[in-house]
Parts: sequence; C-alpha cells; structure tokens
Amino acid sequence: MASIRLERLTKVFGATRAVDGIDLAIPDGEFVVLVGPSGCGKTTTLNMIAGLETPTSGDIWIGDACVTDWEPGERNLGMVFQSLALFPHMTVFDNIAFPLRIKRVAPEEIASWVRTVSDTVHVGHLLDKRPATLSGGEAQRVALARTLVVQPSVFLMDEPLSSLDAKLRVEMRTELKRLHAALRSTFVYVTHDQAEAMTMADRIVVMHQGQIQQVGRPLEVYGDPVNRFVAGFFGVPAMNFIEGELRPEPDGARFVTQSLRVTLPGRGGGSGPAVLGVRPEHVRFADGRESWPATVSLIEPLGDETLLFLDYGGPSSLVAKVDVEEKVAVGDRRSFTFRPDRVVLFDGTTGGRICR
Amino acid sequence: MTGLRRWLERERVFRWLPFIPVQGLFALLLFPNFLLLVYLSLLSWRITRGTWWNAAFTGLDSFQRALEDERFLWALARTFGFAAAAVPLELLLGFGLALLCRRHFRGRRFYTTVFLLPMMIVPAVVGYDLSMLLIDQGPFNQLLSLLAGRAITVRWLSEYTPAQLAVIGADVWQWTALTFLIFTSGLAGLPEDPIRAARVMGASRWQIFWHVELPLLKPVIAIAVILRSMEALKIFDYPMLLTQAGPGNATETVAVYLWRVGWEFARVSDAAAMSLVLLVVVAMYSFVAIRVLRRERRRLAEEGVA
Amino acid sequence: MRRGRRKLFPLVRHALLLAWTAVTLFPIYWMVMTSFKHAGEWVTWPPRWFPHEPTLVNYVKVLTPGTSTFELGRQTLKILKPIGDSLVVSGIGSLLAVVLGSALAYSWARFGTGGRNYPYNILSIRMVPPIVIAVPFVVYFVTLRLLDTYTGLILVYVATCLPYVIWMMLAFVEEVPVELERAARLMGVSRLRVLRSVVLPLTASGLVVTFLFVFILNWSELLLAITLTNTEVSTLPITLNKFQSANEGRDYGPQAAIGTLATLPVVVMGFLIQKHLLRGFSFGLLRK
Amino acid sequence: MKRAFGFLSIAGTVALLVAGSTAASAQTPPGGTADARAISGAKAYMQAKGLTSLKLNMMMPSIFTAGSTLEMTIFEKETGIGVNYFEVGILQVQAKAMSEAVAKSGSFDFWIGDPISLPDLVEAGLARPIDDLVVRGKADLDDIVPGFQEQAQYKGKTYGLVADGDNFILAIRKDLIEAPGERQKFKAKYGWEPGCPDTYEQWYQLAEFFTRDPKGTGVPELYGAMGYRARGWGWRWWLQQFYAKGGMPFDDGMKPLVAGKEGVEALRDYIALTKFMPKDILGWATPQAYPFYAGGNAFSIMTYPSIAIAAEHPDRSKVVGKNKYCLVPGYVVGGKLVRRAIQGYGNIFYVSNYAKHPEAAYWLSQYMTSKEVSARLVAGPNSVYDPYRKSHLTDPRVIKARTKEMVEIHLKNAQVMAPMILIQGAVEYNDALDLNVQEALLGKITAEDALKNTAAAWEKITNQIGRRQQIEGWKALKAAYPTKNVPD
Repeated sequence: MASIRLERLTKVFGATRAVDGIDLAIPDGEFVVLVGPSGCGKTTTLNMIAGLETPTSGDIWIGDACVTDWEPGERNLGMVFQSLALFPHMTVFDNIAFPLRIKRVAPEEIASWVRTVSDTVHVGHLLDKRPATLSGGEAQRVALARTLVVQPSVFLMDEPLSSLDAKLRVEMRTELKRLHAALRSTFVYVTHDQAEAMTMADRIVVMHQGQIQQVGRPLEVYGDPVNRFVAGFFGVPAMNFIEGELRPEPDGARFVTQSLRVTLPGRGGGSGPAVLGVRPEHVRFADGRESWPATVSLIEPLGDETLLFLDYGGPSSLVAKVDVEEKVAVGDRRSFTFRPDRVVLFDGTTGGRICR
Repeated sequence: MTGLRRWLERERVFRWLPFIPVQGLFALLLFPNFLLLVYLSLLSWRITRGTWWNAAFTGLDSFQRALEDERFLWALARTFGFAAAAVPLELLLGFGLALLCRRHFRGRRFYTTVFLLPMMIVPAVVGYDLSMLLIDQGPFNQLLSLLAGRAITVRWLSEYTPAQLAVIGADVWQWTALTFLIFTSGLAGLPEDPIRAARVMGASRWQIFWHVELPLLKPVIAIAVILRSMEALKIFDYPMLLTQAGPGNATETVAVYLWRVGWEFARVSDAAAMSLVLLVVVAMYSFVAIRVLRRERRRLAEEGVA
Repeated sequence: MRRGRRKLFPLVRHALLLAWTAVTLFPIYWMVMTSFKHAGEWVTWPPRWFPHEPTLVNYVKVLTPGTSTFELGRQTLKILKPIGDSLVVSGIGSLLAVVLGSALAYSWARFGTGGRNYPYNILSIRMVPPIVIAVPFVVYFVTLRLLDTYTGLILVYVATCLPYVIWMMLAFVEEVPVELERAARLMGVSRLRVLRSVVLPLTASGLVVTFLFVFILNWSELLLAITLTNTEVSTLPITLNKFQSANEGRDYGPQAAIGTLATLPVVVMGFLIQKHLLRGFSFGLLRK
Repeated sequence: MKRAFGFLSIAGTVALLVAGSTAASAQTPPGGTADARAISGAKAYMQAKGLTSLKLNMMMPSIFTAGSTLEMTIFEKETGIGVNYFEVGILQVQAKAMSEAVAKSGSFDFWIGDPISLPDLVEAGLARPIDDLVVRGKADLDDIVPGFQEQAQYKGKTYGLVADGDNFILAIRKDLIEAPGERQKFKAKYGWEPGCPDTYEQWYQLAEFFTRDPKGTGVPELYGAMGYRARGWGWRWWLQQFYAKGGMPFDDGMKPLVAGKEGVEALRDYIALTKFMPKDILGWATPQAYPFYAGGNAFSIMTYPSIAIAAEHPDRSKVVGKNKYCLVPGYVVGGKLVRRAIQGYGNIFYVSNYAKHPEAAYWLSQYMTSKEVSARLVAGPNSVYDPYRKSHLTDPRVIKARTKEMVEIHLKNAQVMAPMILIQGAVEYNDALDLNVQEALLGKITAEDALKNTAAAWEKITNQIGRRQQIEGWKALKAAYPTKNVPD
C-alpha cells in the first residue's frame, strides 16, 4: 500500500509544457481521478507516475521513496491502458501469467494465481482464448486480471473504459468501484469523461493546460468550482454563463446585464466585468421581486426531467432543468429566477471565482 | 465516355481490371518463356548444333548431365553457402542497428541516412569499388593493418577463402541497408501499449524484447528472410566484377556458372536443365518460406485487432 | 542506477553506430575521393586518403563523349547514353509496375480478387533467378521482336518488380480505413473517384517509397539487361560491367566518377523521402 | 530499327548467301593498295545501294575502342560508312556473340573477337565466311606473318581478317642486368651470364635473383617475374610452357595428353615461378600488369607484345629504354632446346551472317587490316593491336612506338608460335583447363590432380560435342603447330 506525492512535476515536449509544475498528494488507498479535456496533461502525468515518461523536472514519491529515476517495473504498479494492451500473440492465460513470469514465480504458483485472479474478475472460462477473440468487456476484465495478479500497491488506469459501449461502461464503473473497495489500494484513474470521474472518484483532480485547476471530492468540485473552467467542465447540460457587470451595493452586490439585475445579498466583492454562473437545475419558474420574463424556445424531455431553453433577451438562451410535471409548451411566456445561494460569480477577465 | 465510366464502375470490371495487364504480362512474357525453358531442357541442343526447333528430343539426358556435373552442384552448394553466411549476418546487423536507432536521439537522422546509402548504389559499382579497395596494397588492408597494429596483406581477390569473404562482405555491406530499413519500419510500427504494459510489469528490456517485441515482429522477420535470401541466391554481379568467379572457382555462383554454360559453352539445353534444377531447389525453399509467411500473415489477420 | 545507465548507454550506442557508419562510408568515401584523384594517386602504397591535387578531370572524361580515358589510353567511355537509357528504362518500368501493382494490391485487399494465395504466388515469381529465364528469353524476345528494345526491357522489369510492388502496396492499402471509402461511397462518390480522392492521397507516401525501391532494383539490374540488349539500349550497369577487375579494372578514376554519378540520383531521391522510407518497409506485417 | 527474321531467318540466311555469291563474281574495286580498294569498294557499295551515309553496328571489346575509332572516322569521311559501336567486356565477346547466334537479330554487322571463339561461332552460324570478299577485294593477306592468318581459318574457309598479332614475348630489365656488380654476383651464383633466358629454369633463376626484398617484409621492392595468373587468362601461360615441354593437348583420337609428365612438370614450374610475382597476380591481367611493369616494379614480364607500348611510353613509363625483349624461353627436350610462343589472344574482324550490310562491314574490316592502316594502328599510342605483318618489321612508325628490337623479336617468336586449342568448344576446353590450373596454383589440389581433372573434363566435352567431329577439327589444327624448335 502506498501513497503518491508529486512535487513540482513538469514535462516539456519541445515548446509545449504538457505538465506544468503540478503538486499533488494522494493518500494511501484513495481512488483519485485525473480529469480534463484531451491535451490537458493528465495522461502524461499518469505516464510519469508509471515511469513510462521521464519528468523534465520535479519528483515523484511513492510511499516513502522518491521514484523519479526508477524503472517502471521497480515501482510496484499495475496499469491498465486505454487500448488494454493485451499481448495479441499470447493466450489469455499467458497474458495474465506474463507479469508473474517476469518476476520468476514458480509455474505451479503462477497457475494457481492466474486461476484465482481470473475467477475474481470472471474470466476463468476464457483462459485458452486469444485476445482478439474476446468481446470488449471480456478483454477489459482480462486486462484487469493481468494487473491484479501481481497485487500492486498502486493501480494506474488510462481511460480503460473508453472503448466499451455505454451500458458496459456503466457496469464496469461499478465493478471497478467494488474492486477498489475490496483491495483498498491506491487508484489513479485518468479519464476525460466527467461522469466517470463523478461516480468513481474519492477525489477528483481537474487538469487544464498542464496545470491542476482543482482538487476535491466530486460534489465539492461540482458545487463549488474554483473557476469558470472547472464549473463548465462538470455538469450535463453545462452551467449557464451570463456575462455582465458587478456593482457594489450597500448590503452586498448586484450583477447587471442589459436584461437582468440580480441582487446578491450578503456578498461583498468588488466591481467590474463578471460572469454569473448558474446550473440549469437552479433555474426555476417563479413570479416575484427578482424574476425576469422569458419565452420558452425549445423543450428537451429527458424522461426524469425536462430541459427548457429560455430566451430572456440575453445573447444566448438560458437552459433550465425542471420537473417533468411542469406544464410548458414552446412559445409560453414565463418568469424565472435563480436559487440565489447557488449562483456563482467569476471574474470577467481571469475566470477566477469571486465573492463566494 | 460516360458509358465507359459506367462500365468501369461495375464491381466485376473494376476489381478485375488490374488483373488483366498483370496476368497478361505473366502469361505472355514469363509463361511461354518457362515452356520454352522446359522444351529446351528436353533437347540436347547447343548453339553450335543447328537450330533449336530442329533439334532432336533426347528426354532427360540434359538433366542427367546436370546432376552429374560436379561443378554445377558445387556452384549450387556454394551459392546456398553464400546466402547462408550473408543473410543471417545482414539480419543480425540490420536488426541490431535498427534497435540502436530506435528512439530519438541527437544524430539519429544522420545515422539512418548513412545506413541507407549502400542500398542505393548499383551492385556493379559496389563490385569495382571494392575491387579497388581490396587490392593487396589497397586501403582496406592498410586500415586493417592500422587496427591490428601489424602489417596485414590479405589477398582479398586472389586467395580462395578471402575472395569468398569478399563476395559475402559485398553482399552484407550493401544489403544490411535493406534489413536495417525493414526492421526500422517494423520497430517504428510496433504498438506502444503492450510494450508499456510489460514495462510497468517490471519486464526488463531483454524480457520485453524476447517475449513481446520479437513475437510481434516475427512476420516482419519472415519477410526480411525471404526477400534477402531469394536475392542472395541470385548473386551474379559481385563475383563477375570482383573476381571473375575466381580464383579457381572460389566465387563461382550458380548464376555465373549458368551464364557460362549457356552463353560461353553454348550448351543451352544443359543450361536449361540446370536452370530447372535450380528452380526446383529454390522452389522448395520458397515453398517452406512462403508457408511460414502465409501462416504468420493469416494469424495476423485473425489477431490483428487486439 | 538508472542515471548511470542513462549516461553510459548513449556512449555505447554512438560507439557502435559510428563503427557501422565507418564501415558504410569507407567504400563510398574511397570512391568519391578516387573520382577526384589524378591517375598517379589511384594506386599507391600507402594509399592516399585525400587527393593531393583534387581534379575534375575524371568527370570531364566520362562526361565528354568519345574521350579516351583508359590509363593506357585505350578506352572510350560513353556514359551519357547509358545514364539516359537507365533513366528511361528504370523510370518507365518502375512507374508502370507501381501503377499496375498498386491497382492490383488494392483489388486484392478490398475484394480478395485472385484468391487468398495470390500475393504468395506472385512472390514466388520474384524467386526465380533471372539467369534461369535469360536463355529462353533471348529466343522468345527475338520472335517477339523485343530484343534490344526499350519496350522489351521495360516489360521485363515490370514483370520482375511486380511482386515487390504488390507486397509493399498491400501494406499501404490495408492501412487505409475501409470506413473512409464506405463513407465516400455512401455519399455517392464513384469507385474511381474514391480511388483518386481517398485512397490515392492516403497511400501517396507508400507509392513514392515503392517507386523508389523498385527504381533502385531496376537501376541496378545487370543480368537481364546485359542479356536482352545490344546496340540500341545500354543501361548503366552494363557499362559498369565492362570494368571487370582483371580485364579492365585499373581505370579507377573514371570508374569512380561513373560510380559517383550513377549513385547520385538515387541517393538524392532516397534522401528526399527518407522519412517515408523508414516507415514503409514493414509490409503490413505488424499488429496494429 | 528493323529486327531479325525470327523463324524466317533460314530464308534470310539463304538470301544473304545468294547475295554473297553474286558479290563474289563482281569486279575487284579499283585501287593499288588494300585500303584504297576497301574505300573504293565501299563507295561502290554505297552507290549500288543508293545510300549517302550508313552506320554499321559493331560489337567491340571496350579496350579496343579508343585505338580504333580514329581510323574509323577517316573511313567514314571517305565513304560515308560510319560505325555505331557498343562495347562489351573482353571476356564477354563470346557470350554476346553466342546470344546473337541464337537471336539472329542482326543487331550488329560485325565485331572484333578472338580466335578462340571462332570455331564455335562458325558452327553456331554467326561468323560469315568471307572468302568471296577477300578474293574480290584482294586483301593483302600474303604479307601476314605465317601462323597469324591461320587463326582466322576454319575447315578450309576464311572467317575474318586478322588485326592483332598476339603471341607472347618476354621483357626483362636491361639496366638491372647491366648494373655494376650484378652480373658478377649473378654469375657467381648461377654459373651463367645474366641475359635473355633460354630456358624456364634460367628465367626462374633470374626471377629469384632479382626479387628484391631488403627489408624482408614479404612485399618486395622489386618482383622478379610477372605473368598472368588471373582467372580467364592464366591457362595460356601454362599452355605455352607445356608446349615447350614438347606437350600436345590431344592425341589423334582426341584423348587428352595434358596429364602426362610434361604437363605436370610444366605446371609445377608455372606454380613455382608465381612466388616471384606480385601477391595479387591471381587477379591481374593487362590493365594491372602493364602499369606495374612500366612503373619499374618488376624485373621481367611474360606477356603480349603491346607491353612495349606501355614500357616505352615517354610519359607514363619509368623504364623507357631500359628494357630488353627476349625470345620466349623453352625447355631442353631430348637434348635439344625447344622454344614455344603461344598465340596468346589475337583479334580478328568478323562479319556477322545476320548483318544488314555484310559487304560494307567487310570493306571497313579490310581497310582496318590493310598494310598501311594496320601499321598506323599498331603504332598508335592507344593501340592494343600488335604487329603481324612482315611490313610492320620495317615500318618506321611501328619501330618508333615499339623499338626495333621488340618488333624483330616478336616476329621471330612467331616462328615457333603454337596455336591455342582452336576447335569447337574451345572456350569450354580452356575454361576447364584454366579452372584446374588455378586451383593447383591456389594449392587446393596437386598439379597431377589438376591436370587429371582437366583431362576428364576435356573427355566429357569431346564426347558431348562428338568425337569424330572433334578429331577432324583437331587434325586440321595440328597442321598449324610449328615444326621449328628455335627461331632462325
């Protein structure tokens, strides 16, 4: 079992800084998900942890050891690749046995280990097959088994579920979660899929342009994003952003656009260009002091909830998520408001969060 | 015009169209040639004896003579010997160099450029270029003397074994470029993830090479062996230019000997019979080699998408 | 321990690579240097590694038609015609082979035309040593009136190169995702148009690599050329073949000049497409 | 670009023969000398054909081109008949000619080739008999030193015009022999005054004495002897020695005689002498040997007469005027000295049976080999043509290029000149001999075995070609062997 610590980790490819001096501490046994759009540096970070890439500068600690210069094999890691990286020329058995053979485990022991592990992930009946003949889910399990068999203290996973279809992916999420619960090893999981991050992670590390934007538990990251990027990255449909101006008021602040004036009681803060963020589920119909008229321009029923596109006079429509019970039709004119405690504000120029 | 185009668009036309000229070329150019070869081999015709279409049929006489001709059998054995010496060397050197040049490092482009050069030189040029280097008081011996620290005066072109080494060396020098190229391509095309997976599992470089890379490269190695050995069995230019197939018959390859029998000794039927014997021997070899290749390729098709 | 290895390995690697660089360059260096030497420096002991007075006289000799160059003043070299003939024969032959061979490779890869074993059967054609067919070829070619003609030699080169072309192009064609073509077909693009606007651009580098390789083979071919030509056609290797060591082997300077000239065009081409060369020779025999 | 007749070539051949016979009955062209007749003959031919210019195709070993093209240009100016030649390696003439014999394509009208390939090329139907044209053009064959013209005859017909009087000559370094002290030292050691050797033993002694390796490096500063030992060449040198032993290649029933005592002894001597030769000699022929000798690196060389051109070349030779040209040495057989020279190569202008313009090709050949033009060719600085006419002996141009001594000795050697094996299959006979001689030279097999193998190979060749036919050819050739043992 091992914790992981990254110190000022940097990787430069030519002119681009793929990973730009990140610090991160992952306690032992945690399920951490590195998430971000493609090119954000998450895979590079993972590869550096694995030892597949040498950092340009900075250090990596696993447990109490600085492993920056260690060979990947010396780090006692398990890794599952996006392509699964099963050896196409070996049978399933040989694939799972391979890491043990590398460690020169005795053949009888290998056989029993392989059997145990393959039963754990339910691939015991596939041992004689070759990878190419397996279905996506089976190949996935074999890749897992192959990683499990050496009982690594750290599991690294590079988008392992991305090649599966939607239903299987959801199933495998649960299974991985269960596996983590059973093993209590450290999991570092890379994905660009926010749903995977939300559902599986103990903590989420959001990366963008080689830097860590935010580290936190899923609901923290969702509900309390530190900047506009993080706010926009999570949530389907995405958070509504409205550009306007912040003006100080005696009792708080006021956010003003051409068509909206939102009073934000109890919030201090400066003035100047700002962006107001509100998630669709926090937009609701209400008639009252702080409400604004809008026309329903589009309706997207999701089944459990309904998405409405509201034209209120701003440059783009506002998306609202409402209960299915709500009776609306395209062309209806309704008044709406925001849940004031859920509204977030970002600096108009830096995108940083202002006045929490 | 549109009619033609529509006709071309029909799948049956479209897919068979390239086959017509190719098969036509083989059928009109190579096949009659082969029949003629067989026909000639069944005569006892020599150029100095009338015309071939009037020559009498003598059955398998020419074949008997061919199989009793020790010089022919030796030339055959020698040719295979040259191939057996040159091809593995080329493969090993090419593979080794390709491994060394595998990752990016400063100077890689320079090395790869240089290593490809020999392949682009006409073998006839290689032949006399070496004949210039290998004279007993030539630069090659000087270089060897410098390295060895004592005078070395090997007569590369006029002693038995050294002349054979010279021919093998010429082939190795020139065609290691091709094996290097094939293996460089092969290594560059290897899938990254299985190798990374093995690294993470703690496999050593050697273990990765042996258990992962080599098996994945097997089909590429197979084609390199096939291409190189089938070319090596044709060696003609180097002995012709370096040693005149001498000294003695040290470098008389089967191609050179057949050239002599056919054109210098005028024994066309004998040459034809020997050609057919050679063809059979080469065909046996290629049959095995191609089977291996076919098996590898088929397996590849089945396992390709992992 | 890894830091130590990291320092040592590049050194070892450079040492090994430099060793082979030396082996590779030594004969080429010697040839190029000799081509700039005066006759007195061709053979000396100890050998001269640099010409004392570099001269272009050898090049002038070989490029001026009908000049006598042999050391004893006996030999006339005609180099321009062989270079021209070689360019024509190898160029057209290779081009035709590439066009036919790649079309065939495409047809086989996409439709399986010719059956499963077709590429293997065709590979066995390349295995036939040219000397085997040389004698009947003369008889046959003369009846076809193809002996000593450009057409004849070109046809022979096309036939003997096709196996290489087909094998190399198979790999490149198979790399083109069939979905792309299907998508284009669904959009109503004709088969020929798909070839031109989807397959051709995606296999362009492969075509170039294949062409170059086949060109090198044809540019170098001696045995069939010398058998099938007389006065009308005379390729470079035939000209070079006259310098057989014992018979006219000592005309080193002009020989080296010819050698250098004969090598130059191919090397330049090879250099230009080196990047593609280095990726194009796995014959589609790797798992993706 | 008309091509051959293919299957119809028999008809073509017949037509040519008919044309040839009518030509024979035509009148001798005007002119006082053979070259003048050739020119007027050629002009008449052009007129008859209504042509103003004509390019003949010619195959030529590449080392002959530079020496020949100048004269060809003159001929073209006079007659409009030019030459479009293609070069081949000197040992590939046979192969290319054979291929033309099969192809019957007419791709060349005539060629320069050696006499060894003559019997085969006649039998193959490529070489055209030219007796008719020789008679008509009154070629000056009478001037040719006996022994040379015979090379162009086969089964009673003439197939070519001789252009090159090749037999061997021995050149030694006069200056070294006459150097102070050397004579005495030599005489004290071997008991005779150093000079031209009469026997191979004496040549051996000279070679041994003059091999100079003061530093003992194994790379002498001066090599005692040179002769050709390369593949394709060396057998001639052995054959000459064998003839001097009194050997004959075959008996009257074509049984090989090479493996007898004479052969083995000659081969041992041949091998023994090699140790005084440059190390690479097994890969050397003229292009290597001549400059080496002319560079002053060897004491003696047994080779073609054209060595004089190299050795006496004012710019390229370091040994101008320092050479002594000797009669070929011999052996004492039955108490009498027997010297034998061999027709070491020899070059002939042949006309192809499939030529498009055989007559024009002939006229050019007659021009090139006429008294006057041949003297110019023999004397030319680029020439490898050696003297073969009595008139060359006195021609000042030839003497200037070669020295009088050399020309005289050369033609004296011709008196004891023996032919090579000029019967059908000659190339194959020679190749078998060459191969085995070289294997013995390399120490791969003993001298006895080498010659036994040769004899066995020869038997096989004879049987395959047809013994009766070969006996006939051999009988005819035997007449060409010299009866004189020592030249006058």
